[in-house]
Amino acid sequence: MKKRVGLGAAMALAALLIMPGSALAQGQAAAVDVIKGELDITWVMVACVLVLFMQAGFLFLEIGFSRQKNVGAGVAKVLVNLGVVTLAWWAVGFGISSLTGNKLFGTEGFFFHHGQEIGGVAVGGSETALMLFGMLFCAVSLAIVWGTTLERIKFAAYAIYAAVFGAIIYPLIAHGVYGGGLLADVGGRPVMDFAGSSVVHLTGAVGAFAALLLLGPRLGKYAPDGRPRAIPGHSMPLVGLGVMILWVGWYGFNAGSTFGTSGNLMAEVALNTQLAAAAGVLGASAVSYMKTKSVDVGMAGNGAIAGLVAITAPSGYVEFWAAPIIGLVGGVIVVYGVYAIDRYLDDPVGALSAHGLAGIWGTLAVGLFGSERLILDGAAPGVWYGIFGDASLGATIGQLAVQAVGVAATFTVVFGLSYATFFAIKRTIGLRVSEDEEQAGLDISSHGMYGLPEAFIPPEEYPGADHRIPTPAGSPARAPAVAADRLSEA
Amino acid sequence: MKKRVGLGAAMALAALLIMPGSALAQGQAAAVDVIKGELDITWVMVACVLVLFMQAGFLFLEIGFSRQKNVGAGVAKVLVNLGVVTLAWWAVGFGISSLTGNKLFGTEGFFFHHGQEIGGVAVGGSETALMLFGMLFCAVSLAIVWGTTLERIKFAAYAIYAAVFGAIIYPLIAHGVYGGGLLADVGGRPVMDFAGSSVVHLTGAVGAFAALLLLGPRLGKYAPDGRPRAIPGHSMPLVGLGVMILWVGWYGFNAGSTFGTSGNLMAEVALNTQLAAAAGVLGASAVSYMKTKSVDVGMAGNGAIAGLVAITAPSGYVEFWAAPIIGLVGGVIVVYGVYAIDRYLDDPVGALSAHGLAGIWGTLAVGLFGSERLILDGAAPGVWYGIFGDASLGATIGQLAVQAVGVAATFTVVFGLSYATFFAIKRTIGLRVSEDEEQAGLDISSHGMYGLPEAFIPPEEYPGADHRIPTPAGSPARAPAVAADRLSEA
Amino acid sequence: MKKRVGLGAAMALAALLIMPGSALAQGQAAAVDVIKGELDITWVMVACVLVLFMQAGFLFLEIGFSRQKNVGAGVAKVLVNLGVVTLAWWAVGFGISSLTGNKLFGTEGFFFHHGQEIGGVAVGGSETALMLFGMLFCAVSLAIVWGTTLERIKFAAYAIYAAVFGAIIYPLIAHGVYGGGLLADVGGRPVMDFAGSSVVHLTGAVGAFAALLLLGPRLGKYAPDGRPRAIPGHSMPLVGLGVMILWVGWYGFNAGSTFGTSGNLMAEVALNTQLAAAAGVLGASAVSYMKTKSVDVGMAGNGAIAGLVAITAPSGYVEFWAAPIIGLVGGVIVVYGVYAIDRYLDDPVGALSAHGLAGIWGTLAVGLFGSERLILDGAAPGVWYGIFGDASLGATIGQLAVQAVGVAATFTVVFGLSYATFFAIKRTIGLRVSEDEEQAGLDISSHGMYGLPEAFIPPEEYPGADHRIPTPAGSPARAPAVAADRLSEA
Amino acid sequence: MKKIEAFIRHEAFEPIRAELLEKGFPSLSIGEVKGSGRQKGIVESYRGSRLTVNVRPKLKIECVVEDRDKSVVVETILKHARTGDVGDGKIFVIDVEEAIRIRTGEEGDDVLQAHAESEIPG
Amino acid sequence: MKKIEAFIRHEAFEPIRAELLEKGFPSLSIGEVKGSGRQKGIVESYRGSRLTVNVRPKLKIECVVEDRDKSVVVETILKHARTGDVGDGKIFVIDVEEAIRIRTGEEGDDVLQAHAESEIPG
Amino acid sequence: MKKIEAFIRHEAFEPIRAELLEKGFPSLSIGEVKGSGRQKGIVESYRGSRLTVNVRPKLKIECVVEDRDKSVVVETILKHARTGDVGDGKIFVIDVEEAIRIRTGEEGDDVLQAHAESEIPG
Ligand SMILES: Nc1ncnc2c1ncn2[C@@H]1O[C@H](COP(=O)(O)OP(=O)(O)O)[C@@H](O)[C@H]1O
Ligand SMILES: Nc1ncnc2c1ncn2[C@@H]1O[C@H](COP(=O)(O)OP(=O)(O)O)[C@@H](O)[C@H]1O
Ligand SMILES: Nc1ncnc2c1ncn2[C@@H]1O[C@H](COP(=O)(O)OP(=O)(O)O)[C@@H](O)[C@H]1O
Repeated sequence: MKKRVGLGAAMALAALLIMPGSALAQGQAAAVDVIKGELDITWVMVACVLVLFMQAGFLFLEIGFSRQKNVGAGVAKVLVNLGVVTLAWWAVGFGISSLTGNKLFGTEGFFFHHGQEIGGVAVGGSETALMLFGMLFCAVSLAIVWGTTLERIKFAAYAIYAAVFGAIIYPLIAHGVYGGGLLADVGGRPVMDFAGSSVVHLTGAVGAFAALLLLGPRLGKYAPDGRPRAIPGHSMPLVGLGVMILWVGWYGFNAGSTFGTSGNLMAEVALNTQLAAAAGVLGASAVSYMKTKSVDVGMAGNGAIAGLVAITAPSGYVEFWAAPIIGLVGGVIVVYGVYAIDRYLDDPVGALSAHGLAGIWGTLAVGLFGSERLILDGAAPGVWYGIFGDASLGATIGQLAVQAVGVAATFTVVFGLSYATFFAIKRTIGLRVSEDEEQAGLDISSHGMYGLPEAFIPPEEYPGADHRIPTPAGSPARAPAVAADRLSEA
Repeated sequence: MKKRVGLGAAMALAALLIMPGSALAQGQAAAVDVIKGELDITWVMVACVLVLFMQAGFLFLEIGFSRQKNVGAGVAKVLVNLGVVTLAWWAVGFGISSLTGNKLFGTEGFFFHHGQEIGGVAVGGSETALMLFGMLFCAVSLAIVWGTTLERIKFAAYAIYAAVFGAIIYPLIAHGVYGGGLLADVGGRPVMDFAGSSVVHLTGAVGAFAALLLLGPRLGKYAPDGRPRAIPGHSMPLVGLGVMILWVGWYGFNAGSTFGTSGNLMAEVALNTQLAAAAGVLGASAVSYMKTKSVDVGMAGNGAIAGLVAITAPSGYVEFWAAPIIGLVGGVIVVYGVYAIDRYLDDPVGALSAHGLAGIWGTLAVGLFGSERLILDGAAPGVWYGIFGDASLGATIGQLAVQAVGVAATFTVVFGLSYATFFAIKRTIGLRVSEDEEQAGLDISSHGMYGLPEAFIPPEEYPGADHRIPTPAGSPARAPAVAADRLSEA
Repeated sequence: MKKRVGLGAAMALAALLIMPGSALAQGQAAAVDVIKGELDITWVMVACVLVLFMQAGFLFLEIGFSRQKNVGAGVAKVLVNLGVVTLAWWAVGFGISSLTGNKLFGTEGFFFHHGQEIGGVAVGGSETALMLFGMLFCAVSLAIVWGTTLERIKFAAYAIYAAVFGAIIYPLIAHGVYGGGLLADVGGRPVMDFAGSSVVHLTGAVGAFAALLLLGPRLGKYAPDGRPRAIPGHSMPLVGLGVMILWVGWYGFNAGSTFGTSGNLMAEVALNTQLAAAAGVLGASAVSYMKTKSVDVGMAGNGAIAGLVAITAPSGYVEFWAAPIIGLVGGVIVVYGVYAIDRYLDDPVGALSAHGLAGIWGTLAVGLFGSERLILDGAAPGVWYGIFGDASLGATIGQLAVQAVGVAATFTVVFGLSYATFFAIKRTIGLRVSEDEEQAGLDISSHGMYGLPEAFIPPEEYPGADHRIPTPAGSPARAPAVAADRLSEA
Repeated sequence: MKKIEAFIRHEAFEPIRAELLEKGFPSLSIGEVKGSGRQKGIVESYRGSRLTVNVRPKLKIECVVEDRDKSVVVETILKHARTGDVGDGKIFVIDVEEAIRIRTGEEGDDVLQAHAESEIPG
Repeated sequence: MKKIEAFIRHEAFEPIRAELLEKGFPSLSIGEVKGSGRQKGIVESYRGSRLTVNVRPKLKIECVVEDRDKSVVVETILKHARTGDVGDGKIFVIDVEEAIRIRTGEEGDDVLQAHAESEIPG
Repeated sequence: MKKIEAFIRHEAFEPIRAELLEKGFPSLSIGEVKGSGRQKGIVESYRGSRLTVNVRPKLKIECVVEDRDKSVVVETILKHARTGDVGDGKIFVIDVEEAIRIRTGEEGDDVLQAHAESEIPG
């Protein structure tokens, strides 16, 4: 689908060139072709901006779900991770992910530079845009990983895993599905994952799962009798900020995965995205209300994200009516998922559910609802059309199975590599801060200062801070020092 | 470098003009037409993203103006409302708003889907983009409603009104003005409301007004002697975040209402928007300074919003010189409006002034400053041109009257339907939480947990939280448990 | 108007189809040219939105680095400044910056309006877009100025300097480099500053430096023995928000400075931007870790900004491999710069280092790494190519010298004018609030209310606030008043 | 001299302060405390888990007065702080041996509450 | 009656509260304080500068009991608050002259901790 | 033993703490309180409405010392806390019956401030 859209448009225009007519018209056609190319890339660039912005979304989701003593660490983490993954992708990752090489990995595009030949094409502006888009997807996937590790992982562990993830783990999966790798042809059918429910979100969640197994829960998360205890994050407003930024960014994530404007397909993808996110919120809110007679704020946010994750794979392949269904189920899954997982694993932001379970659901949903009109060549439509439409039921079930294979393969590869990486980190520099450092909070113990200093340092010790009596604006006069007391008493 | 790129391309194309042409040129023309269509839709999609982002703007305006005990509720509200209105618009609202049917409501486009015939056109990508743009406008209008209801309205009331609003109330107004309804032809002249000072902002504010009349003020807002008391919102930084996001989003809201790039009109609309917002800030700040000898932070923000609301209707119809005037007046109005309304009605964010009064002013401003060059066919320019230019004064006054009719009709319809809806809610499930719930805050009473837990739950009860002595980063060693005390004393 | 635009364009194109032969092709060529123009402006408009958003980035950087008692003042400041600079640029600044007039200043474009002739071209949509883009750049430059003045400058001083800056100071520099002024031809070579490391960032930092010299440090910043004391900002999460918004906005800032989509150069600029920002984070984090054995959160953020500032001038002129080097050096410089400057000057956000030193470095870096393929006509490539490539070493060193001249000239002009302006303010209305006002905080003393009221006003005095026992959601019943105590005890 | 320490509900403070001021007792101090008594804890929920908070926010008033004024203060507190429901709080009286006004260094009963008319700022 | 004032580490509170409740002493108050004692200050760093914090967060428990119950409370606190390291804190005992339950206005030893069975809410 | 309770301005704390430490009194506790006395309330404005705050932030120092050390502490506080303006605060002295060091369980005057040289950590 992806690449093909751009190619299709290019071919259509190229076809025009063989029509009879004058040389002027031919020059014209070339000019039109160039503009069409630039228009496509303009849209991709807009999408890049939106996907980059998602880093802020993940940041605030994490910060909001952290306690006050750990909020600064999140900032350092997201910046350093984005730094590492950017360079890792540029130097190595893009090459491995690229549409070259063999079924397992790409072999061209390392240390990406202008004029470099990749798959026979010399790198120019449009190739650069697509490479950047891929980089930012990789960064999103990485950001998901940290959701389970809040408030206790060592700072150095981030940076190391980020390098491995950006250079190898994510690129392998991306190559597998988008780069002509093994998953692009599973017994003749491609795994369909329009924007990455599986490639990006499940991958991130599986990395998170591997980390969590080796890391263990936060101190105090489980009562002596094993029951989970609530450790409320410090700010729902910041969680809300994170969710809204992600929602907005997802327009770039999904609708940008059209790689251009042909047929204005990006608008259809965007509407699917909006409908699923909406239904995700409602599904999660309804379930959370039914279970506790109140709408848990964080769950409403997780519902939005689950809806978005779930529609990510199908967003370019399904009709509008299917999107609310896919989102709603995503929203329901995420609440039950958080509740169930919380009994055994300490996942402060709910990444395993929102990105993992919803990512699996979304990938399978393509096999349930994929529309003939939109799916990839060689793929079969969804089982729905096998039952209610005139598609062959067998073929549709086959496609569903292929989608499941995609999920299983992604899980296996990412889990294996991630577990090995985190295991190596644990055995060498260690994965977790000491108990004292955890109790004190990562801000002070790993970064030397609280992220919210005035919440921790008493006012009388804060330099230059004192509680002198304020002279509110509009007071008749300003007098030096303590005499102001008298003034403000007037 | 800079300029030269564009010039180079232009010159290359100009060179083509001297070559001869043919039938190929006709295929070309079609291709050019397609690209132009895609370019228009690309701009609309960018605008969609910006208008969606405005939800975050409204969210932080509300959160900032709330007390700490009510900040999480805002997050749940904005997510659930966005969810409800998205689905309501998709299923019903868009159809009612559409450019089909009769003078009162549209009749095609329900359960919007690909290929569906609406007004004789089959739904494709570009129709989808416009439908999405309309949906997000409706969501903005709804978000305005909640400004007056903070800190006391029941959660269920949101969701119910959101459904009615998204399916019926807003669509009726949108159909009236934009969908060929009654207001598109008032005695031969159209009501001109470029991006919705009236359709979107006044509509939201009137819904807010109806809600407030039935809801009453917050506990403690009025002293026993009836004087209003200040109930300061908890965070001006978050108000500032909201204002800045709205300002940015408004570029999509106004400049996206060109529905394309023809004539690069979107740039003119954007500059008008920027100038009016700027003048709105200055107007509000100046008045607030004159009245209190200090610049009220929230008022500066309200001034920006009032400037933006005021320019919304005229943004595509007036020359640049008029924009600062329109914005300035908007900024002045909002301060006096907040002061005056506060005496009788408890509107924590100032929505009645910023969206209501400024929305009325903006709609009328088209009748004062509308420029011949830009106005709709059939409309007359502004009274200014009647007095100082060579337009017929009578015609211009007639247009001003038509604008007033637009305001009055919008007010009447929205107020009637909204009051009825809220009245029904009040009589059935109730509109307002109990006094105890209000005192305790909506976060804990409606959502089961504080939005800022560490501000309310004592540290010794917070699981896993204790005040163990921090071992700051860079300390020589990390030791288990209490022994760390000794270390950090070194 | 609305719908009509799209339809109108379509109809115009359809009309072309019935035109015969070469005439048709000529019409076509014109149509193609128009669309290309609109596409370029569409990209510029996207960039405008992103650059406007940077205001929010600067706002949160400042707020995060302020103490709680000064957080509201930042909001009022950014809004009022944006207001003033917008109008100043529209009325005067753009004219002075414009590509007209003499070597020192432009002479056309005052009170910018439609149809106005500027440099022989009548103002239309595309000229408007570029004027708006320039305005928003000016606003960015101004926002940088305030970084050094936090927590003690008088409110009125902002507004006055903003007017001078927007009308005169910044426009002079912009004219000098981009408007065909003195710096566009230094002994035959142009100063190359693609998006403004020097024009925008150094200019802002120099204004900040002038302000700081006249303003002095915050109370308590220096211990009696002269050693600097830490005055931690109140929120690293908000600093993180600011950094992420700036990073995203910078895609518009740099990649928008292509002024269009030709050759998809904007993608190359964006990738350079991303690589340098990433390396900036890593450079600053590494140095900060080496010096303190912990990663200072604010420094990681400053590293990102320094990387971005450093790449701003070279972003359109260098190959990808140079970007990480430029960013890394920027990140290293910023940490050493902050440490060194802190000993003598109180710059709470590190603007002098992040925008000043990194801006100088970035401007010089063009002279080191500028690539033949990308540089301006008349310029020489970087010294690197003189040493390792086949460019003339002398010529490349000459270009480096020209870059240095650009830096020196910018410093001199901006410092002179800024110092004079601030000096005049100091002598008339005064530059600094009283000690009492500073102690009490600008929020209460200049704006009449705390920006975070609940952090300062005791709960028992807060109207309508009390600590009545919450009845958590999901409780069996809601009872009036104090009886709720009993319920919640069940 | 006696120090009266009262643990009360927050909402009772404003009327107590106002009435004491009127009766000539402007001087007192308050602090935020959390108390446990016969009120049960509050159960909160978060993402499906529960959190029990066993202490409740209360306000502690401290007011030092001459021996003979003790009962006026105690009664004023009782009057406004009593709702009749569990959680109203307690008043304790403790003996104070010395009192010094920092501003003047004066000692004794006089510094506690009474003011020379001239001293009260406008 | 005696008032027991103890300055302890935060983490000691939960076990103390739980054991006192079990032993029939549900009533007490706590407040956040900062203490300086033999623990040294904490040095923090920020953007290259240093900040020394000389006081540490501690919890102050206040519990008024009948004379004869004093030692039970003191021992319970000692039991849970002692880690053996510097910074464990102190306990002080002060005499209280009067105690009044605001809800009922009753005075005397009875109001301090004991409850009629019927009074204890479900 | 005596407990000295002083209500002071925040900015006076650092010099008091430093001088007491130097004089051999490292141990004390502080807490945030709000006080009302002869200082008038503060009027704030917000969106055109007014808000009056009647109490002002003060710092409460609590320091228990042997009887004979009382006057040293009182004088140190007086020295640094006095500005001569309304709002300087008060010092109260209360008798303490017992004092226990939690870390060791020791009782009596010795636990209050004095330290064996060996005990003071590096
Ligand atoms: N013996 C006590 N010592 C210290 N504080 C107490 C004591 N008794 C009550 N309090 C304080 O008073 C508050 C209310 O007491 P509670 O026993 O719930 O009310 P009531 O006396 O009306 O039954 C408690 O939360 C606590 O702060
Ligand atoms: N004499 C005192 N007066 C008031 N508070 C004290 C006194 N001694 C100790 N404290 C409180 O107890 C805390 C712990 O005291 P510290 O001397 O560090 O421990 P330890 O008694 O184990 O040596 C201090 O931080 C302070 O809050
Ligand atoms: N009798 C008292 N009881 C309790 N606190 C008091 C008493 N008198 C003064 N205070 C505390 O001291 C602070 C300053 O007292 P104030 O009367 O304003 O100053 P001054 O004694 O200099 O006239 C008050 O805000 C309050 O916290």
